[in-house]
Amino acid sequence: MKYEEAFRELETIVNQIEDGEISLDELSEKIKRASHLLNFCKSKLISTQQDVEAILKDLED
Amino acid sequence: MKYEEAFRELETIVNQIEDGEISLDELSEKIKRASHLLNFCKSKLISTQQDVEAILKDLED
Amino acid sequence: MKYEEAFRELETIVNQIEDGEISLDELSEKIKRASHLLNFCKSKLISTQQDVEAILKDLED
Amino acid sequence: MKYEEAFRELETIVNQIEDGEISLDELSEKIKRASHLLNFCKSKLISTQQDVEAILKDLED
Amino acid sequence: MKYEEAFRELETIVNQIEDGEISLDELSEKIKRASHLLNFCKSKLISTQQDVEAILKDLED
Amino acid sequence: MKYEEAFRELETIVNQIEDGEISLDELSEKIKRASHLLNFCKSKLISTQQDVEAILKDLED
Amino acid sequence: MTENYYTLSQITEHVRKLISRTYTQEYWIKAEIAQLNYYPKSGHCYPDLVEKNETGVKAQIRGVIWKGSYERILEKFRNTTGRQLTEGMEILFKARLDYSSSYGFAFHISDIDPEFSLGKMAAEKLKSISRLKDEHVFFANKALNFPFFPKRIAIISVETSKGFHDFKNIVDNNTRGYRFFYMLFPALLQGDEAVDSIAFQLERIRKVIRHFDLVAIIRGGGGDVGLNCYNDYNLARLVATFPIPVISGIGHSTNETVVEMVAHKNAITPTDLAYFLQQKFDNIAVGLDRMKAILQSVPSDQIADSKNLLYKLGERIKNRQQLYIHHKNEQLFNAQIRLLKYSKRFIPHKKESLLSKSLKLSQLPTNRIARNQESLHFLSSHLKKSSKHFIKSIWQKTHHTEEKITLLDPVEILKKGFSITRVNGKIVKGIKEIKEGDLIENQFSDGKTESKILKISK
Repeated sequence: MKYEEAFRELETIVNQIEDGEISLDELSEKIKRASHLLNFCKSKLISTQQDVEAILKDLED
Repeated sequence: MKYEEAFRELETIVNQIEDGEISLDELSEKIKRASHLLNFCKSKLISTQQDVEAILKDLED
Repeated sequence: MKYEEAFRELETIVNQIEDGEISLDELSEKIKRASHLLNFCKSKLISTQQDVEAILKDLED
Repeated sequence: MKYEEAFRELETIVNQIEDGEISLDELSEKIKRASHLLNFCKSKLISTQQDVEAILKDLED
Repeated sequence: MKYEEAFRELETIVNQIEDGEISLDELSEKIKRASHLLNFCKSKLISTQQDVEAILKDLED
Repeated sequence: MKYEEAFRELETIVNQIEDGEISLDELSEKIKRASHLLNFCKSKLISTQQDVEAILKDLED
Repeated sequence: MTENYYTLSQITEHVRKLISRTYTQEYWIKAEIAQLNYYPKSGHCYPDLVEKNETGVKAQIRGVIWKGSYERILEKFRNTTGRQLTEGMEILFKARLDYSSSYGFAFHISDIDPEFSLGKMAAEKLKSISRLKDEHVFFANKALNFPFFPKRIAIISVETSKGFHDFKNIVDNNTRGYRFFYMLFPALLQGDEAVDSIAFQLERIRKVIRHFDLVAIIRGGGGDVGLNCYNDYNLARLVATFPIPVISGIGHSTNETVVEMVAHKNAITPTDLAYFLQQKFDNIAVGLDRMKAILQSVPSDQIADSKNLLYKLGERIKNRQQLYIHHKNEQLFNAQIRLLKYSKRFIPHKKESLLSKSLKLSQLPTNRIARNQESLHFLSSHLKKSSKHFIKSIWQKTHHTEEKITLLDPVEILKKGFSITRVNGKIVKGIKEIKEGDLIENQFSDGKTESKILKISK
């Protein structure tokens, strides 16, 4: 999965919850999903950040 | 590749990053590319400078 | 080649460089050409000068 | 060639040289021509002067 | 030719020479002509003088 | 020729001569004529040639 | 038969006495002399005196002038008027009326007033002048051109007259040798007969007029008597209208006569007339001499001037050709100087512009490369900054989302003391959905409970 897709799905879930469109019964399920997506994004972000920093470091030389 | 093209592409990438027009998924790739272009331009400049200096040195004699 | 053509071409190149109309990629080529033209003009000037001086010397006597 | 034509041509050449209206390529040729015209005019002037003096000498008798 | 015509032609030539209206090429020819006219006028004057003197001599008797 | 005509013609010629109106070419011819007229006029002043017989005859008619 | 009668002598005697008693003195009387009746032998004169009007004789009476009176009266009359007593003349005379038995009435004239006749003559003269003027002939002869060469002269004179003699003397013996041609047309020159005589000769001259240049009327030595003929209208008219000029030389001391007035010229005396003509010749001779002098000098001068002009022209040719050639030489020299000057300048000038190009060429590329390096460096640093910023902003978004999820998680809500009530597994959102005695399930953050509804209150 791509970061952008993940982040968009995450945003969609947050919006649905905020708007009260989700029943209490589904809620915990959604939250679980969101939590999973968030973790995915974070790890993606971290790895990207590491890559970029490495490249930019080379650049300065 | 020509210096001018490389420079223009480099400029484009910098602008895209600045304007947030690219996705995180592309970022490292883009920066890699930018780094490559930068190095290309640098070396091109140096070689041109050397050439020119050589020519002009002949001229002055 | 004629002196005037050479000089005009030289002038054109100098103007182009001055106005930034030349890409870096062409630069060394153009300068090589300009250098060539410059040398051509110089030698032409010198040989003409010799001719002229010879003729004028006859005249002055 | 007539004196007046020669003189006019000479003057034209001198004016062209003065005004920088001729190319370097033509210069030595032009000066050679001018030199030739000058000599032609001189000798014509001298011979005319001699003729005229001879005629006028007859007149005084 | 008449004296008056000859004299006028002579005058014209002198004026032309004076005003620089004749070319050097014509000069010796013109002066030859002038010399001829001058001699013509002189002899005409002398013969007229003789005629006039003869007539006036008759008158006094 | 009538006396007055002769005198007037003489006067005309003399005036022309006096005013320098006569060209040198005409001069001797004019003076010849003037001389003739002058002699004619002078002789008329001291001559007597009148035909009395003719008058007497006319008177009788 | 009538017995009472007188003898003729008785009557005439009576008349004579009457007259002599009545006309005791002399009177001044005006009358015309009809006939002079002068008798040279006796020396007496018996003029018939008349007064005329338009129709004829109005009155007539005889006059008597005795010899002694006549001579005295006539001398005085002639001296004053220059005239004889003539028939037709009106006079003012002093007379006594006399009656003689044998001769009848007569005026014994003792005096004649010459002043009266003089006035009469003057009046007649004025009349002639005004008439000639009225007829536009008074100036006719004067208007003629005087002959340029008055050589042929028709002379009206008398062979024996002193005037004619004087004239001839001057004209024939002039020192300059002029020759005039003249012909005498003899005529009476004074007295009343002169009018016809002169007129006759003028007519003769008219016949041969082509032979003559002018007419001269010459009279001399006759004194001032008998000149009234020259005031005669007819004679004056003839002279005025004569086709060639008439000159008068009548020679008198009295006033100018009408003939003299209308003549082309009045020379006064014959001598003057001769000199006048001679003067005309003189003028011509002087003119001829002057012209001869001009002829002798001017053409020679003209020739001399022409020679001089010619000489000057020759000199000018010599000088001008020298100037001309000198000028050409100068032109050539100038051209040469300029050729040298500008030819020498030409190449250094070209070198200069070449040098300026060369200078530019050595500077411009270095500048250019330096500029490129700068912009490359700028881009590089920009790239770093933007990349870091990019990642940072994504981190921010992620953190924000994480916070939201945390807040929305129900577990977190339950932890704060809330619980979820269910009836038959269904979440209860209000008390309407339950009734007393229902079995409900309560879920807490850390477990579940089951309980029964005892009472519902609102």
